[in-house]
Amino acid sequence: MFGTVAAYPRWSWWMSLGLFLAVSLGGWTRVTAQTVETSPSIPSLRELVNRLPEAQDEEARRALLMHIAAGGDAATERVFAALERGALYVDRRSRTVVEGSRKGSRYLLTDVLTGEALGEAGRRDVRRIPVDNRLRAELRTVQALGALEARDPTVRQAAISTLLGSSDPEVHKAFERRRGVEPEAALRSSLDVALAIFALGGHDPKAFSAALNTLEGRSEENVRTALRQFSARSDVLESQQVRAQRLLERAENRLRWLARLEALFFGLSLGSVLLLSAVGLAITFGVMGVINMAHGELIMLGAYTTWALQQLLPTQPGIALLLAIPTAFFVAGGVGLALERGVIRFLYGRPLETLLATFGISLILQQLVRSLFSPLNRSVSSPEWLAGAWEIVPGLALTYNRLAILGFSLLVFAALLSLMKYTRFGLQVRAVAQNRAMARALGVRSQRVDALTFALGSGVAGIAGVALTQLTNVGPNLGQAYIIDSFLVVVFGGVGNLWGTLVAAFSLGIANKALEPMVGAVLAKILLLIALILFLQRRPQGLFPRRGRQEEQG
Amino acid sequence: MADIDTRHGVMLYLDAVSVSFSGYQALNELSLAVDEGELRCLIGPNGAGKTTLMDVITGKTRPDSGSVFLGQDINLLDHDEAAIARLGVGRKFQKPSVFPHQRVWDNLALALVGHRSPWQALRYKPSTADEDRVAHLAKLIGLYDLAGQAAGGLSHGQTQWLEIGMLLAQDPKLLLIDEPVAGMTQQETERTAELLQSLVPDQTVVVVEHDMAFVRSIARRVSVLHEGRVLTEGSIDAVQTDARVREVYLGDAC
Amino acid sequence: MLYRLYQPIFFVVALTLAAMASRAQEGEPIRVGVLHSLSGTMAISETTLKDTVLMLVEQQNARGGLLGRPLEAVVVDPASDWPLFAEKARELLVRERVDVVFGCWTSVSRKSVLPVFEELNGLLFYPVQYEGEESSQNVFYTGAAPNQQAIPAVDYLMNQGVQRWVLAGTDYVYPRTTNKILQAYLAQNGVAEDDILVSYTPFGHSDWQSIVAQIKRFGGAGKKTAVVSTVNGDANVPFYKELANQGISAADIPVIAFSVGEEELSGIDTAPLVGHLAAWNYFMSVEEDVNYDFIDEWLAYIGDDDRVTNDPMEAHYIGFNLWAAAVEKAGTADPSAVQEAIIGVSVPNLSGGMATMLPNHHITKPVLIGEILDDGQFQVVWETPAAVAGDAWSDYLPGSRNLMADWTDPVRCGNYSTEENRCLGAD
Amino acid sequence: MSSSPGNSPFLHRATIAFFLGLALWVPVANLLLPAESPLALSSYSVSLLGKYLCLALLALALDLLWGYAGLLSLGHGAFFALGGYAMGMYLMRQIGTRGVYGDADLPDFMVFLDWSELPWYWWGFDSFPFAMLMVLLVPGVLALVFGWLAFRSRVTGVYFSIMTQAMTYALMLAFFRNEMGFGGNNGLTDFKDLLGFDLHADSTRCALLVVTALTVLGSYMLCRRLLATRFGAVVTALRDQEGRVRFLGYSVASYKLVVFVLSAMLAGVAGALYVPQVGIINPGEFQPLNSIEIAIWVAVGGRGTLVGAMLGAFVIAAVETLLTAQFPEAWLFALGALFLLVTLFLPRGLLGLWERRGHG
Repeated sequence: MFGTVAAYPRWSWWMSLGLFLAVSLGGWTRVTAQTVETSPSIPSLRELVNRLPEAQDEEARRALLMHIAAGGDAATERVFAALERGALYVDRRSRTVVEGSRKGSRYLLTDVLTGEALGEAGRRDVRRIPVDNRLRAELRTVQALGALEARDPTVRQAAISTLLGSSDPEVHKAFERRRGVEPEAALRSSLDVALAIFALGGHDPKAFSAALNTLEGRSEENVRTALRQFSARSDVLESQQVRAQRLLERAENRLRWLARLEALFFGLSLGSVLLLSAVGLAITFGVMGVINMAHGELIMLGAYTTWALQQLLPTQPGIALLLAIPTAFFVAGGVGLALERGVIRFLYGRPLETLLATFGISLILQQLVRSLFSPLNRSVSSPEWLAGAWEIVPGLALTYNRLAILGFSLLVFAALLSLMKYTRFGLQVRAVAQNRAMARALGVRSQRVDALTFALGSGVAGIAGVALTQLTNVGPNLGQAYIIDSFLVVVFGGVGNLWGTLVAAFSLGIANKALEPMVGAVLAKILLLIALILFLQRRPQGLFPRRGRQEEQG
Repeated sequence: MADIDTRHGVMLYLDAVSVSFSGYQALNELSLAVDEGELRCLIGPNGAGKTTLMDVITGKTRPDSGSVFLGQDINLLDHDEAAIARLGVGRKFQKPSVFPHQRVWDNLALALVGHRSPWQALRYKPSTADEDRVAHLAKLIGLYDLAGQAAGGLSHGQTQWLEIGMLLAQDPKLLLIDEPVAGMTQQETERTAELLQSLVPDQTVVVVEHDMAFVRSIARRVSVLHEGRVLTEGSIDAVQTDARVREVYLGDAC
Repeated sequence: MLYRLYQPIFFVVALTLAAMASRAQEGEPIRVGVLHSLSGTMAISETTLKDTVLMLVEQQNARGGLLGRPLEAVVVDPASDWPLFAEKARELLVRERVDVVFGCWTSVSRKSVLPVFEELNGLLFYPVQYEGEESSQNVFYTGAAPNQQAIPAVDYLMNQGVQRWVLAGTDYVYPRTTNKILQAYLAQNGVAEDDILVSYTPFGHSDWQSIVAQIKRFGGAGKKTAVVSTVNGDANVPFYKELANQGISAADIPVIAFSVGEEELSGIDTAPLVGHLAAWNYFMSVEEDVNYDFIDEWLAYIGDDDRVTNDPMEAHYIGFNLWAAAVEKAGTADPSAVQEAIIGVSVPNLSGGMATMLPNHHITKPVLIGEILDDGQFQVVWETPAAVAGDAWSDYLPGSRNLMADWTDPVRCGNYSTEENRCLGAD
Repeated sequence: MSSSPGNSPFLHRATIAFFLGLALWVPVANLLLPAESPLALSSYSVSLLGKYLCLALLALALDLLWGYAGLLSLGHGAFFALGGYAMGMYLMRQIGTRGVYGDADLPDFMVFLDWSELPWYWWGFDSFPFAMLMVLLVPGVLALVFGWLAFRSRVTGVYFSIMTQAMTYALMLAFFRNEMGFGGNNGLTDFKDLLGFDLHADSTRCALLVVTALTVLGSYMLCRRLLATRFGAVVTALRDQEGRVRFLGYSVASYKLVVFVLSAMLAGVAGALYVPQVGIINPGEFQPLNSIEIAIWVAVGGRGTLVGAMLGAFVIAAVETLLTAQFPEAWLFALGALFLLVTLFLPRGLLGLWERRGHG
């Protein structure tokens, strides 16, 4: 039986290092400020770096890293960046410290100072220099302290945000110094907040009231923590504590409101995913009446197309992603075309058979992907411009990838809608859907229209796959996760009605996200399904029924 | 089957019935009365609302407004299709609909009045009277010799007759017949005309038909529908000389 | 005429069945069954394990087999279908007459085959970390029990100053049990109830927005917070993506996962995950020669330099070698003899230590904590000073506190009550 | 009344002979013949056959609904699973104190997830007759409620299929939840005995197989009887011309409802027989995929024939057993191709093929 944890050999010295770094930061920043002007001293830095593996005990390593940090130039940045990424290795043959990146079972080595290639090494030739979260955090603090003095105001702003939570007196001093010289008004007010937080944690009663004034209307996490701690102190005036309490309550109220807005956004975002995955079905099922159970696999093909393009353009994930949109459209559309010509056209008017046949196709496509690309998930990376979040106000941040997908889904929807509404092709599609014989009599080549319509719906599924790579797994099972939801969205919206699909997708998304905090994710989904079934049993035609004289046998 | 109160001689009475489909006015305040024992023809150009009218009477389409009475006191709007059928309203569709996988005999037997609930159907054993009735109907529609065949193999005209036979098996008081002779040969059309004429006055018959010659051969009274309302009513001669009718039918087969 | 056509169909069926039944006579080779899903949802994880066993069999044959007899692998596909697992287990034991089976990934598949192995007295080596609460005479658990993964992981984080805990898991038995154990353990260590947030999601959950936002708010209370994740399989990718996008980095709220290893990471863009943690008994990055050898052999066997090794593979490596050593020791591959012989046998693991089969059919394992690196590998940041003995019955669950498993004399029981001094469940 | 091949008197007699023969032959071949005999059946084959028979009953149930009433349920796996759970709950209660924790009141999975008492919906499952009643009632009532709502609003065709699929999907998610008290993902397993007979004994297994064979036979006869009445004629008629049936004055909804409920109950019985023979019931049975597979059995065998549906289940299950053992990679390809080929080229299934040949 496992008892107590007796020793922590690997991380303990890093912890002490971190503390030490933090304490010595003030001195360090002054050093950097001076050395920025002087010429870099590469040889001595290399010596220092090479001494990393030799320095066995904590003291030695501490001193060593301090020395390296004192370099403060581009090469130092490289060393720190590589260290932070865990990409520094000891080459056991030459006993030098190099930067390495894994390539298959080999390592590509480069000079950590110059970036010059040093050839390859086997797994046994190198040993990684360990790194952990504490070290990373400290390195980040160090870098942020340096960045406080940077020319670019956005860099300075980022540095302030990074340092905001710190209770380190050196950070306090750095903030005070910067406040004195900061030319930008916006940054000055950020610094004021930062200083107010320090003031609340300090022991100067005169500063409290000014600090509370500064923090009025703020709801950042660090502000709230400072207010909370302040109102729990025993050595301050009760009136000030009450005030802090009130500020805290107001901030928390604000956050509650923002959380509601956020939930709405989550719902819209979930709705946009549902819309993207269902809108292709709205065409193949809604307009043509074809039950395509392989729709999910067409989405999966779109996702794999994205992955393939990223493999072709390994350095440009963003461009590959953009290129994937048309490519996936044509790949999935092409497969859809082949399906229509090869299978579905023989089954028109027999929807249940179409269902079974396309289900067979979906099994084949799944296993095909599994056999070709292995059953493992594929890694699709997100471009920089989709990473992170847009912070509208503190406490309400919308993630870029979700925003992009929301916008993208609306764009796809608008494009489809105008295609169906304003183009000749759209007219033909609607004509064939309403009265095939009449359309043919008027010279519409209905077979061609069928094939192209199906290809269109499939292509849109492919596009959905591209978008999904930014949210979820790219693997053989991808399509399965969306097929049932997609059908329900289309049926709920009213078959044959694109607007209905839009409304259905967003209302289901929002309903799901509204329920989730109350009953949990699992039950939310179940309850929604039940509600949907009950609704459709009352109104099988969905939200927006197509009203007309029904077919005779209806 | 409830008795239909026809003391005032009216079998079917529609008052100000309106139906619209997404903006399109299929029936527009239509009123119509059909007397008991009458054979009435409904004519009108495409889209005049003939089939919609039938749909409303048989409960398939609910009108937006108006009322529909069978006899004096049965409000048809209170009932669904199956109940209306059980009340004694039989309907033949434009497109013949019989049960293709079952024998002609079984088609007729299924339509025989009574035994409509699942439980009754489970315990049903055909009586001699039932057998006789089916045989009689099969002879009436001229399919007695084919009674053992699957209905799916019948010719178009035979299918139409079978469907009329099934209607008759229900013992209806009111028959609604949609385009019975479309696609029939001259001979078949004549036989159909005879068949329909033999039904009145025991039953009330409403026929929708395009074939003017056929209408002339059977109808005593004709209603002309146009844009969802009754344009005019009268004998076939009177209707055909009506100026408004000529206007809406310009070029049609009158 | 009809009769002539009809008859053959049923004859064929009958003959096939008869043929199935009459096969299989004791042959020269020792037969090794492999019971891993090669299709369906679990193929993603289990296919690799099938290949691992095939490699181990091949290597053993290259060394001259066992007891002078060659090994022969018999692979079947239970297709991620739980009843089919039982059927295939029976097929392996009855029709194929295998001497040992390596297989199963999910707990439910193990539960499904367990009665079959007990009825037919087969041997099953189960290589995946699981919720514990089981010890069968016929099963050898070479993956981690909760005390070999979850509890050390929490210890590590507590030492890192974590005060607030999110226990996020997929809604099935392993996360539920693990979280129950952890809740009890945290409570024992003075963590208030308000400082624990438990959250369950369905299988394959893909929309993590609300839950991540909730975690963010929970972590925004001014105390150091960590997420203990028992989120399963496919749901991990969207989970980590959402964490990264909502700006939760490992420096703010680290996530420690029990089901995310090298193979799972190979399907994720790892850049945003750097610094998040996992607790296992093995990492591919362990710097030991025995591990390097294993990796080289694996890459050569599979013919793809981009493949990785992971913890369940190591478990099969250990399990296979334990079994082989036990067969040598017993001088026979007979399951009953192997069951007796294997207890106490030690073989090297891949992290430089030894793995010993304990009387409760679990093994000793070191616990390693790794941080995710940019290249999809883990940096080991901490490990237990000594190997930890697997505990079949958790000390932190009220129902099993007084239970123990011991398959040696005189106890010979998988669920022995130390309170009542008797083997529970026996009549 | 209909002219489908299922009505061929020869096939009918052969089917009866097959099931009776199986019921007689299996116990002899498994229990009496020595293992070396070429005609002997191993316990593996017995449990395999037992499983096939349950699947055949399930296919029969779906064929009654789809082949005759024209309603394709893509949620029939749900009724099967519910029947299975009812039986599983009885078997769990039979374990008594023989569970690993030796707890007389609670099943093992409840003990280690800290349930303090047995939930109310487990009450009564100690009693075999009650459990058997639930095997029929639970699927039946679900079908009654679902069908009443659906048929009243005239949900038909693909809409009915999609909604039944949504139903089984919702149930799957629900049963995966541990808080439902049905063992979550692990389901119910490790059964010991049934009515006091050891489930791992060969004799019990054979007895179960005989019971199953006779149940399938009985259900088949029941379906045939039913279809030969006027009720059956109405059902078949509404598959072909629903409007006509309605305008003849039949309440179409109540006919569909009766067939749906009956079919669901048969599926429940199939599930109840399946569980003791395969030894586990878990929410995986609710997977939409499983339900679609049932439809394919029916389509392969030939829908609207009863015999064909059972044949289809047998053939595909046997192919699955074979392929998953010999060519694991090929199984999904084969299954997928089967879906395609049958719908494209064999719309009437194997029996249709046989019939076409039979009639020259």
